[in-house]
Amino acid sequence: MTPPEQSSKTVTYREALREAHKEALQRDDRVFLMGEDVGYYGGTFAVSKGLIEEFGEERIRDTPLSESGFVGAGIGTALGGMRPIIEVMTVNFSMLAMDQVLNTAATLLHMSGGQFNVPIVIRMATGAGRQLGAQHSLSLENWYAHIPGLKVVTPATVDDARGMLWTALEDPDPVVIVEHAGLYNREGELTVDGESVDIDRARVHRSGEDVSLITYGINLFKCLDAADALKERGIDAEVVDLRALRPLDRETFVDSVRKTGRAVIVDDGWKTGGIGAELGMTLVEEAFYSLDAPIARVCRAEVPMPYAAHMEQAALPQVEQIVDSAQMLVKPNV
Amino acid sequence: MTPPEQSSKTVTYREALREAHKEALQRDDRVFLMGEDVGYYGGTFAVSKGLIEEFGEERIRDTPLSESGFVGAGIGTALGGMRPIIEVMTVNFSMLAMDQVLNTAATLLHMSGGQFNVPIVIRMATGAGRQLGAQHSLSLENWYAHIPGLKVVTPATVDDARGMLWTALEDPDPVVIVEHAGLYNREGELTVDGESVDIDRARVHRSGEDVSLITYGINLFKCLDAADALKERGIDAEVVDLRALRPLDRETFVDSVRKTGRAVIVDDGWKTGGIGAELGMTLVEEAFYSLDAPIARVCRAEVPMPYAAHMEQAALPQVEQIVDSAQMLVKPNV
Amino acid sequence: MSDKPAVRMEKIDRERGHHLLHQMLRIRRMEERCADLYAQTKIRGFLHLYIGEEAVAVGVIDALDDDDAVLGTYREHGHALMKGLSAKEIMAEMYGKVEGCSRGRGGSMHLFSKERRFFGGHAIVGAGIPPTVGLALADKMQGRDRVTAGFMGDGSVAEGEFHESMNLAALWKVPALFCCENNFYAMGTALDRHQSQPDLHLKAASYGIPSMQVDGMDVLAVNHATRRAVEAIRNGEGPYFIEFLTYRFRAHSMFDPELYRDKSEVEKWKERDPIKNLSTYLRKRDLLTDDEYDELDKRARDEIEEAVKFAEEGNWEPVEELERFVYSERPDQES
Amino acid sequence: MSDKPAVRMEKIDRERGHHLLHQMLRIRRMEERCADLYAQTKIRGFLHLYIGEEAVAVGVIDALDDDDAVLGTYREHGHALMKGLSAKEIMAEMYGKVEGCSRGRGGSMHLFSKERRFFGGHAIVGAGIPPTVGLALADKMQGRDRVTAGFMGDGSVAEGEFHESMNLAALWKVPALFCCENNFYAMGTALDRHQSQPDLHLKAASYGIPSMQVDGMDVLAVNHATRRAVEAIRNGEGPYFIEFLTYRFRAHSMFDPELYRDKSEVEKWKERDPIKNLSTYLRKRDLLTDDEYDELDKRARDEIEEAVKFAEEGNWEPVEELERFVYSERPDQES
Ligand SMILES: Cc1ncc(C[n+]2csc(CCOP(=O)(O)OP(=O)(O)O)c2C)c(N)n1
Ligand SMILES: Cc1ncc(C[n+]2csc(CCOP(=O)(O)OP(=O)(O)O)c2C)c(N)n1
Ligand SMILES: [Mg+2]
Ligand SMILES: [Mg+2]
Repeated sequence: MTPPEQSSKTVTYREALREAHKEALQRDDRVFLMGEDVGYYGGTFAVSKGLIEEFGEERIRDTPLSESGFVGAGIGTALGGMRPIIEVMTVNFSMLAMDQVLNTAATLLHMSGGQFNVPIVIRMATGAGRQLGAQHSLSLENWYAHIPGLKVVTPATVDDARGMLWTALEDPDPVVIVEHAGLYNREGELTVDGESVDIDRARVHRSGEDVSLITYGINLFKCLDAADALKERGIDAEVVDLRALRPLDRETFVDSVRKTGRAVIVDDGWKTGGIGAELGMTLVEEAFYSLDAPIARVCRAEVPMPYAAHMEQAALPQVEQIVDSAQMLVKPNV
Repeated sequence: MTPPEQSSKTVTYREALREAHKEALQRDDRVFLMGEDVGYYGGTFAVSKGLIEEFGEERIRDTPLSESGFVGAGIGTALGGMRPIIEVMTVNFSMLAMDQVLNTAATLLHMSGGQFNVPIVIRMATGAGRQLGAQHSLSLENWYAHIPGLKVVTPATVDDARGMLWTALEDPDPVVIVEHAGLYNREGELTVDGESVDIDRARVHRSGEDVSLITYGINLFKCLDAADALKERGIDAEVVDLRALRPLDRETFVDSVRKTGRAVIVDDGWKTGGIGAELGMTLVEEAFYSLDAPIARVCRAEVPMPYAAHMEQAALPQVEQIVDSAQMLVKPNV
Repeated sequence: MSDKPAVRMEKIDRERGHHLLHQMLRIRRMEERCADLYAQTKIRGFLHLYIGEEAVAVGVIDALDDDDAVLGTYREHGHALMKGLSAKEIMAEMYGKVEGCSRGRGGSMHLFSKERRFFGGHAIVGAGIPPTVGLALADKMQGRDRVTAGFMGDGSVAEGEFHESMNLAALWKVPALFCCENNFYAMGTALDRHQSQPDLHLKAASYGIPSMQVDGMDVLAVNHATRRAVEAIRNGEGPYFIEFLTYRFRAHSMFDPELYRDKSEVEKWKERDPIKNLSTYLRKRDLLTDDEYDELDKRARDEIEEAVKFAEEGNWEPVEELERFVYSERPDQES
Repeated sequence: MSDKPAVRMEKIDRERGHHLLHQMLRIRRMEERCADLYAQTKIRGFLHLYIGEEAVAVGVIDALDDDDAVLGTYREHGHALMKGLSAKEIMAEMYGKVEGCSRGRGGSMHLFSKERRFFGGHAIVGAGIPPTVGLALADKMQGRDRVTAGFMGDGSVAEGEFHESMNLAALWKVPALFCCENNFYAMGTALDRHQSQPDLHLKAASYGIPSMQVDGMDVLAVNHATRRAVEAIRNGEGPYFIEFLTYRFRAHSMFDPELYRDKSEVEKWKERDPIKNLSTYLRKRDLLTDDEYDELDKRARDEIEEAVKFAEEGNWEPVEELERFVYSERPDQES
C-alpha cells in the first residue's frame, strides 16, 4: 500500500486516472480492469500503461472485440463479488453494449426487488475535437444520464479524475465514468489525496453575479475562458461544473440561476433531446420566477461529425458562442 | 392493385398497419418486410398476419434473433436499391441494433459527402402498460429522436398508422416508425385513402384557449380525456399531437403555447433527459415572453417498470396527473 | 428429430427415481395451474410455459450443488423451482404480490433469489449469457469451486452475445455450464430457418468448448450428462456446453396462435413426454406403482394449491415503494 | 505462422505480373506518403496504414468486376485505390478537402465512392459485415449477377455482428465474399489472446459457409483463391469466406507505440513482403527487369505526388455546408 499523496502536484488527467487505478488495484483485491487493449497495448488512451506489468494478466484483462460480451461478463463478475472496472474505449463503441447496461446493470436491483445490486464501474471516453470523423466523435453521455439505476459522472479536473474512480468503486450500484478524450493530456494541480471525492454536488468553479454558465466535462474550460472574456466586457459570469449527470445536483445550478437570473447551458452533445434541455427545463420548473431572460443553449451542431478541422470546429461549442449567448442574455441590445 | 379506399371506415390500428403493408408491397416491388417472426408466426403483434401467404417467404422474411445483423442487412439492402421495412419487434430489443442505426444508417449520407442515402424504414413497438416488466416496457423513442439523419414518427391515430408507412417508404432517408403497443387493438375511423400522409406537421386535435397539452403516441388519448375532464372544470385545453419527434414541428406547438400561455407536456418516457425536456426548452427559447406560468411535465416515473399492475400504473402518466398539472398552471390557487 | 443420448443412463434406485419424477411433476402442475390462472387474469403480462421441457431443468439442476449459480431465460419457472425457490414465492411473484420472490416487480419472466443463487429471469434473448460468463469468472478469480449454469434457447444461439460469450468463456476457461434448450423453435421460427447449422452443440465446439447433444426428454440422460460436464468443470477443464433436444408442448406464450407448426408434430413429441418417459422406465423396473405415482402427483398438486392460496392471500407492494431499489439502500450492500 | 497457399498459383505473363506489382506499389507509395504527411500534420485524425498487406486488396479486388461492390474497414486506403478511386480524390479526402471522395467529411477511415461502388470506410469494428450481407441480398432479390466483397480484420471475428452475419449469409445464400485480413493482431491484442479458435476460416465453416485459408503475402495466391470463390458465388452457391494470413508492418495507427510485439517478429514478416515476393517471382522467371521495376515504381510515386499536389491545392468545404446531407436534398434520390 502506498501512503496517500500529501501535497499538491501538477499531473495530467491521464496520470491522475492511472494513479487512481493503481491505488484501487492495490487497495482492494476484488478490483480488476478489463477491456480492449487495456493490457499489453497499455490502453487506447494510455491510461493503463504499465499496469499489466505490475498487476498481471488476470487483473489487467485484455478482451477480444466484444463490447456486449465483456460488459455483460463484467456485470456477472460484479454479481459474483468482484469490483470490475470495465473500459469500453469510447462511448461510440459502447452502443454495442447498451442493452447490457440498460436492461441488466441498471435494472437488476429494482427488478429483483432489491436483491441484486451490480457494483460495476464502466469507463469510456467521449467527445470530438480530434478529427476522428462521425463514428468516433459522439458525445452520448446524455443517454446514460437518462437511465434510472445508473450513476453517471463526468470528471473534468484532475482532482475528479483522481478521486471519482474510487468513489465509483465504493458505490454498490453501476457507475459510468465519462472521460472526454480531449482531457487526457490536460495538466492540472492535483489536490486530492487519493481518497474518494463526493459525486453528489456540482461545483461552482467561479462565482459571478450576472449569468450562470452551466456545463460539465471539457466544456468547463471553455466556460472558464468565456467567463474571462465576459469579464472584459463587464459581465460577471458564474461557472458551474455539474460533475455528475445522474443523479443531477439540481440544487446547485438552480441556486446559481436564482442568484444570476440568467443561464447559458453548454452541452457537448447534439441539441435536440440533449442533457442541456433537461438543465433548462429544470430551471423552468424550479426557478421560473427568477428568470430574467430566456435560457440559452450552446450545443454541438446536429450533424454527424465531419473530419475536416474547420468543419469539426464549426460543429462544436466554442468560447465565442458562449460569450455571445451570455452577452445576449445580459445586454441584449449591445 | 387494390383501388384506393374511398369512404371512411372503422378499423383497428393493427388493421390499418396491415393494410398499409399490403398496399406498399403491392405497389412497389422493391418493398419487403423483414424481422423476427413477421412471417409464419404472423408478427408478434399480428400486424403481418397473412402476408407471408400472399407475398411469400422472400418478401416477408423471417429472421433469426439477430437484431444488429438484420438491421444492418436491411441497411445493405437499402443501399442496394431495395425498400426494406425492418420490424424490430420492440424498442427494448432495438438497443442491440443501436449501433447500426446510429453509426451507419443515420450517418452514411453526411459522412459520404452526400453520396449514400439509406432508404430504410424501421418499425418498432414501444411503451408499457401490459405488465411486461422492466425489460419489455421501455419508451426510448426520445433516443432515436436525438439522432441527426433519422426521422422518427409516432403514429397515434389509425389514419397515421395507415398513411405514415408509405410516407416513410417514399423518404430517401432512414425513418423509424414507433408504434405504441397499447394502440394495436384500438379502433378508429380511417379517413385517409391509402396515400401517404404528411409528417412535417404536428396536429392540433382539439383547440382550446387556456392551456396546451402537448404529446405524441398513446398519450394523445389520455390528453383528450384530460381535456374533457378539464372542460368540466371550466378549463379549455388545446391538445397537440406531435406525430413526429424528428424533425420536430416546433412551430405548431410553440404557436399553441403563444396562444394559451401555458403548457403541460406529456411524455411516455422517463423524465430526466426525455423528449419532454426538449419540448419545454423549445418553449423557453421561442415563446419565453408568452409564458404565463412555468411549464409542467407529466412523465413516466424514473424506475425500471415493475410488473404488478398497480405499480405499473403508478409509474405511467395518468389522466388525473395531466388534469391536475393543467389546473395548477391555470388556477394555481384553486 | 432427437438423437439417442450421448451418454448411458445410470442405474437408479426407487428413491432417486421418485425424486426426479416428483420434481418434474411439481413443475408440470405449477405450469398447468399458471395457464388456468392466466385465463382467470390472475397472472398477467407474458407467460411462457415449460410444459414438455421439465426433464432439462430437473436433470441439470439436480446435478448441481446448492452453492452453484443458475441463470434462466423468461421460460424459467421450472428452473427457479428446482433451484429451491418455493412454489409459494414463485406463485406470489406471478400474482404480482410483495411476497413474491421479486416483490411482485418481476412477474413470470423475472424470478430471482439471492439466497438460492438464482440470478433470474432474463427476458432479452441472449442477454443472460455474458453475465453467466462473468459469474463463472468471478468464481475462478476468487478461487471458489463453484459452477455457474446458464440456460438459453435455440433462438439465442443466433444472437451475437452467444458468440461473444462462447469466445470469452473458452479463452478464459471459466467454470460455466451452458445449457441450451433446443426446442426446435424460436417463437414461430423453426430451427432450420434460423440457424444455418442446426446442430447447436457444434456451435460451441467451434470455440473449442467441449460439448454434447443430449436427449432432453429423458431426465436420466440429462442428469447423467450434466454430472459428467460438471465433473469436468470442477476439474478445472473450463466451460462445457450441452444441447438438450426438447420440445414445448404449449404455445410460445399465451398470445401465440401457433400458426407455424402442425398439431401432429406436437402430438408426436408428446409421446416422448418426459414424465411419461420416466414413469414408464420406473414401472418397467418395478420402481414405481400407480399408487406411488398418484401420491407423488398429489403432493405436487397440493404444494401448488397451497402456493396459489399463498399468492391469493398475499399483499400488494405499497405504491410508495415504487422508487425503492432504483439504487441500493445501504452503501455497503454486497452480493 | 502462415500456411502455404491452399490453391496453386496460375502461370502469369509479363503484363499481368507488372499490373499486379504496379497496384501494390501504388498502395505502398501512397501509404508511405501518408505517413510523412501525418508527421507534417497535413493528415490528421486516425491513420491506419496498409503497408505489408497490399497483396490482399490487390489480389481480391483484381478478381472482381467493376460492378461488384466492396466494403472496407478503417484500414481501407488500398481497397479504395484498387476499386478505382483516384489517388487524387483519396489524398484530398485525407487532407479534408472538398475535392476528396467524401467531400473531406470522412477522412482516412471513411472513403466512399458511389460511382465505383465502394461503400466505405467503416470505423466501428464489425459493423460493415451486416450491410455486406444486405448488399448481396439486394442483388439476389433483384436477380442481378453481382458480388459484394466485404473486408474485415481478425479482431472483428470476435464481434457478435460477425456471427449474426455469417448465419444470415448462410441461411439466405447471398452472393457475398467475406475477406478476412488476419494480420494476427487486433490493435495490440494477439490473435490467440482474442480468439479461442485462431484458425478463423473454421469460424465461417461452422456456419456451413465454404471457406479457405490463403497466404495473404502472395498476391498470386490471393488472386487465384478469390477467382475460385467468385466463380462459386456467381454460380449461385452462396457466400464464400477467405481468411488471408497477412501482417501489418507498421503500427496499428499513428498513436501506437507497439509495446505488444517484438521487432524481430516484424522483421521476420518483412522477409515475406508481398512486393518483394512478387518481384522475386517475376525476376526468377525473367518477367521483370530492374529497369522495369524502377519504371513501375516511378509511375506509382509520380501518381502519388500528383495526388498530393492535387490535395494541397484543394479547397475547404464552405462552413455553411455543415448541415448539408444530414438529409437527402432531393426526395427522389436513389442509389
Ligand atoms: C433480443 C430479443 N429479441 C426478441 C425477443 C422476443 N422474443 C422473446 S422469446 C423469443 C424466441 C426465443 O426463442 P428461444 O431462444 O428458442 O427460446 P424458447 O422460447 O424456445 O424457449 C423472441 C423472438 C426478445 N425477448 N429479445
Ligand atoms: C466496435 C469497436 N470497438 C473498438 C474499436 C477500436 N478499435 C479500432 S481498430 C481495433 C482493432 C481491430 O483489429 P482487426 O479487426 O484485427 O483489424 P486490423 O486493425 O488488424 O486491420 C480496435 C479495437 C472500434 N473501432 N470499434
Ligand atoms: Mg426455442
Ligand atoms: Mg488485425
